[in-house]
Amino acid sequence: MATAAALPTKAPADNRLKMLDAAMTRHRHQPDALIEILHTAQELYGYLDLDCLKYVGRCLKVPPSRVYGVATFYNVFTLKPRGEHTCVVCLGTACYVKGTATILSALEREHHLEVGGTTPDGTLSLVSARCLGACGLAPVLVFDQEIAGRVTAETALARTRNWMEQP
Amino acid sequence: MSVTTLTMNGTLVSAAEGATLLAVAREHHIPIPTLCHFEGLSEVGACRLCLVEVEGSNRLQAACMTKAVEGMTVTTNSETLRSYRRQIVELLLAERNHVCAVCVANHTCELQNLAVSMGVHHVRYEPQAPQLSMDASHPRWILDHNRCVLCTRCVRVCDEIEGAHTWDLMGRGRHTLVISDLHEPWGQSESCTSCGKCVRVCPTGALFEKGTSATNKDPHFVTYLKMAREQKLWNR
Amino acid sequence: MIADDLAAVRERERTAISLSTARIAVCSAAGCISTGGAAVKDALGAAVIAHNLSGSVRVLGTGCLGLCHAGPLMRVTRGDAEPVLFTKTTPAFAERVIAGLPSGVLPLEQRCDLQQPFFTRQHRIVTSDAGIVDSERIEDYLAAGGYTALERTLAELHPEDVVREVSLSGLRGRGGAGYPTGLKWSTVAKAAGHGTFIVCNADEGDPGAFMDRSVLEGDPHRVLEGMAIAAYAVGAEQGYIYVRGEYPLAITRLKTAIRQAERMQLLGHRILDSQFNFRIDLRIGAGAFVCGEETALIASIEGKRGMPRPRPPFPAEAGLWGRPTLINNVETYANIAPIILHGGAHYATLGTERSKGTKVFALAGRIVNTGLVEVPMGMPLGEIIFDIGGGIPDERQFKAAQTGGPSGGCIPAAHLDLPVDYEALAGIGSIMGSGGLIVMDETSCMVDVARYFMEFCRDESCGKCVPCRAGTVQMHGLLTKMTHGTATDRDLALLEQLAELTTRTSLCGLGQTAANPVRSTLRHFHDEYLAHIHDHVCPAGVCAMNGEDPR
Amino acid sequence: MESLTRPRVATVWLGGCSGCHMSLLDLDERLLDLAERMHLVYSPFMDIKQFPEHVDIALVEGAVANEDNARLLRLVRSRTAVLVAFGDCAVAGNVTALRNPLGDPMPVLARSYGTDTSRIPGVGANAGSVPPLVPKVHMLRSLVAVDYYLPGCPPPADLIFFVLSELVAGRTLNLQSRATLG
Repeated sequence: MATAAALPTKAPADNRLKMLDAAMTRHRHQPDALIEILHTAQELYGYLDLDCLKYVGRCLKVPPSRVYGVATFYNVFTLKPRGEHTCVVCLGTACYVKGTATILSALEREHHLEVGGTTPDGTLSLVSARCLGACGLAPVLVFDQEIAGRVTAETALARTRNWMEQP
Repeated sequence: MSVTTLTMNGTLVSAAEGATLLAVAREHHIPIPTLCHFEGLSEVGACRLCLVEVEGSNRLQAACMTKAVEGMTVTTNSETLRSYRRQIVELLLAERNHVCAVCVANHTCELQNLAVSMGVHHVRYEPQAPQLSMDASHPRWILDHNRCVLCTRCVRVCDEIEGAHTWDLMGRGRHTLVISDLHEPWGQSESCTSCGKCVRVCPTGALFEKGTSATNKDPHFVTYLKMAREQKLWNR
Repeated sequence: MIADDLAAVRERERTAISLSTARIAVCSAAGCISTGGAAVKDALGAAVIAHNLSGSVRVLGTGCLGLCHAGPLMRVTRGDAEPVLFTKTTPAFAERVIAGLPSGVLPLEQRCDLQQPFFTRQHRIVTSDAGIVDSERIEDYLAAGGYTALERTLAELHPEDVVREVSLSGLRGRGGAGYPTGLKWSTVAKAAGHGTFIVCNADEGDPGAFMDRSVLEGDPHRVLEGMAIAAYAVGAEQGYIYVRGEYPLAITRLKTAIRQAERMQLLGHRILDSQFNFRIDLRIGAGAFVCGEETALIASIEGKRGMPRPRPPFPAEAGLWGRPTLINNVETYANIAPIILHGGAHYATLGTERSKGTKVFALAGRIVNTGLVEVPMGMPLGEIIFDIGGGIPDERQFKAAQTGGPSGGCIPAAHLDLPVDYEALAGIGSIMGSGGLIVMDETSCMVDVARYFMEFCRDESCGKCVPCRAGTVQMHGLLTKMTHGTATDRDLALLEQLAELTTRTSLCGLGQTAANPVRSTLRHFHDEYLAHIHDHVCPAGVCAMNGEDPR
Repeated sequence: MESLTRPRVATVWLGGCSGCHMSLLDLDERLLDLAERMHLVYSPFMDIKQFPEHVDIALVEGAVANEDNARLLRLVRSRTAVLVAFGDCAVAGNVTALRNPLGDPMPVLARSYGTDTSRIPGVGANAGSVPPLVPKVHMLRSLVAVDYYLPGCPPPADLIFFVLSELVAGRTLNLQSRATLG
């Protein structure tokens, strides 16, 4: 297989590529496993770059344009590397009613970012979510994997400022 | 082959079993506007222009995908349907940058012709004026996203007839774009065979030949190709 | 594992429970975990060991206890005594609880009154295991009577008997549209030949809804059992759970549960030594609301872009890979085991004439008791909001209740006496939806709320059909103009016309219902629109009204 | 004396190429025929500076590209009974609006005049020399109510003749499938 050709520089001597191959083998290289494999690839590499998409497409026998189409259809997949820290702002209805829009714009102003963007130094990515299902605690934000409820603009800014100061 | 009888706009018409309402209408010269439909390609039911009223159902049905059923009563041109179709054409005209005056497809464009036939003289919706690119990297043809209506005829002809699957859609909703390979310049596509079928099925000026003002369209060439292939006309 | 072994496991587990002096359940649903529930549970575990109580005290992580706003919640059961529920617990508090157990003294503060309407007015079927069953232990589920329904089904019922029981129960799809479940099952059963599929739609996408999440996190085996019974009824051997990628905890718990069930031969080959084989695989959604639509869901499981296709053919006839496919929602499957155990007729005694059983609602927004509740169908909306939900906080006025998410509508105060069932909600321009119930007070502007939902639909439209792709963009633009105070009567007329167009001509449910929030607010809050357009005033003071033309 | 009872007609040129007016001239001898039936009170063909009061019919060519276009259009609307959007720019923005996807006028101006703002007419120190461009080009209906739409780039002379004949005769205009954008 064109493993080396497809991922010449991006796969250093780590076993991420092996894990990706193993995942594809587990799905018997079926084309319908594309989304599952993209999940795996993103978990391993943090994002999906073109070489990776090309490689997965070739292994699963899915045309490149379809791979790209699937990778850009779903919100979860990202083709750009994320920042070191991620702040997810929930924009579900319950959170919206309790004012997450204000928190979001405060974060955008403070860090000169738009939703989906990353600070130039690669420290912080600002992401929005369509309901995290923790509506009882609205407004909800996620600071790197940790869910925080009843957040205010001040507490949110305190967290992100802290990251920016000690990257 | 058994024959089905149904009523279309008050007239009894006959249809081959399994025929779509659109095929029946065309056979009997009853006009139904279409955009995503192309003779010989699979149906997607996406443009919603061919919606018709079927008695007994409160849902409008896409004529291109609804099979004729014995005893069906179909209306293809009520005032409501005409109003919906006008609105859909207006929505398309407002969606991207359709500037007929400077388009290679002026007067041969299916979208423009639909607008004329429906009496759409202006668009009531806010023009979205998105900033979209053109891809002129291919030696022979150009893709202009400004004029694309996302009918996916190019995607289907490339997949179903040519078998290359160079084209597909990326993104979603209003950000949907037709792309080649991994959103790479068309001229560098590894999968494209430069057969040009996509250009020939494009209803607007989104795909066109360099150096021409209008591309020659043949609405039947795909059917012809398919027939030739299925009946092995060339290797008898 | 055969039925006798299963009985032995149940017996062993029940004995262990009866021998324990106290069972301490910590809510381990996402809500309480985000307020520190995991730390509380860890502290309990440590304290049990420190106080040498390992033999007599059991600590379990359990499904959503309901009062999410007061978490982390802790429920202490001792022998036959009334359980005690503690709110807003901390690790230090956990230590105090354990320290007090030997002397039988529990802290008096932070107790929650279990006799308040929030608890007494609920009727728990789907959520009955919360506080009793540890979400990660199949033995707990078995001890509480879990998998008895599957056992009974395989031992005593023909597939058609199962379908008949479900039809008799009057259960309707809990995903939102309310299609009769029994009818769906019988269609699939009839279409079946070889290779029928079962799908559990756990792509809970409505913003403001977290019922399915709670069920999956709290009681995953209940869903697996429901699916297995359904598979038996329609003749399927393969099932998929399509679960939101945003629910990592639910995914983990489901993986654990599937593994446990396979080990006990409750899933997999020759289940309980019968001829019945059924395997369940997870498919992780990647963030697309439209995948809640059945045909888009199918495309997504097949690894494609989640774009719907016109129906017919319906998935019941031609679904996954063209095979007959039964698709039900999490809550629907969660109702199956109780229906089989107690009979469809018994289930049908609850609820209204055409909407049977209970419904789980996620209460959120401007309401005192935000959290999860399960009530009989037909309970008046006002009772859910004011008696169970505790009303509106901060002495504000109720303005509207939003049900059905972006496909639903806003219900004004005039309809608070409305009995909540499928028909009644549809009658006033909303829908039951999957169960999100968001309460708004006078600080919410209804034009802005309509704009919010339209933005959602615009961003989640798959882009396949023109009315939805371009219509939602235009409607959003018009609503934005209104919130900026630059809209005219002509814009209002265009909005109404576009709302009709998208409803009537869109390809799938997303587009067909995208205008519902607009239509229901136009219907019930027309004055607010006029205030924005004629007087350039936002009565709630939410909208910018800066007179700038939005671009 | 008879001329006073004839409809008062104006033609207006906003942000457009004047192609629609050229097409109007293509009516050739039919212009004489029309002149018998109407009274032209304002037009780029005439040396009249002020848009007059009490106009019955106005054909407005071009889109609103600068602030003066906007001012004139509002004046025309306030003084005219029947306002016709004359040609694609007036109807839909057309070529004049091709700059809209680029955001604001600066990229276009910079492309034409260079990035040195002191050389760009109507900007910075040159303000007042020419009317400033509006941020976004508007078709007529975005700013005022339009009674009829006469599309085409340009509308063919025959169609212009038909439209003027109908309106001058006081009839309601119905173009149906006779007209097309482009």
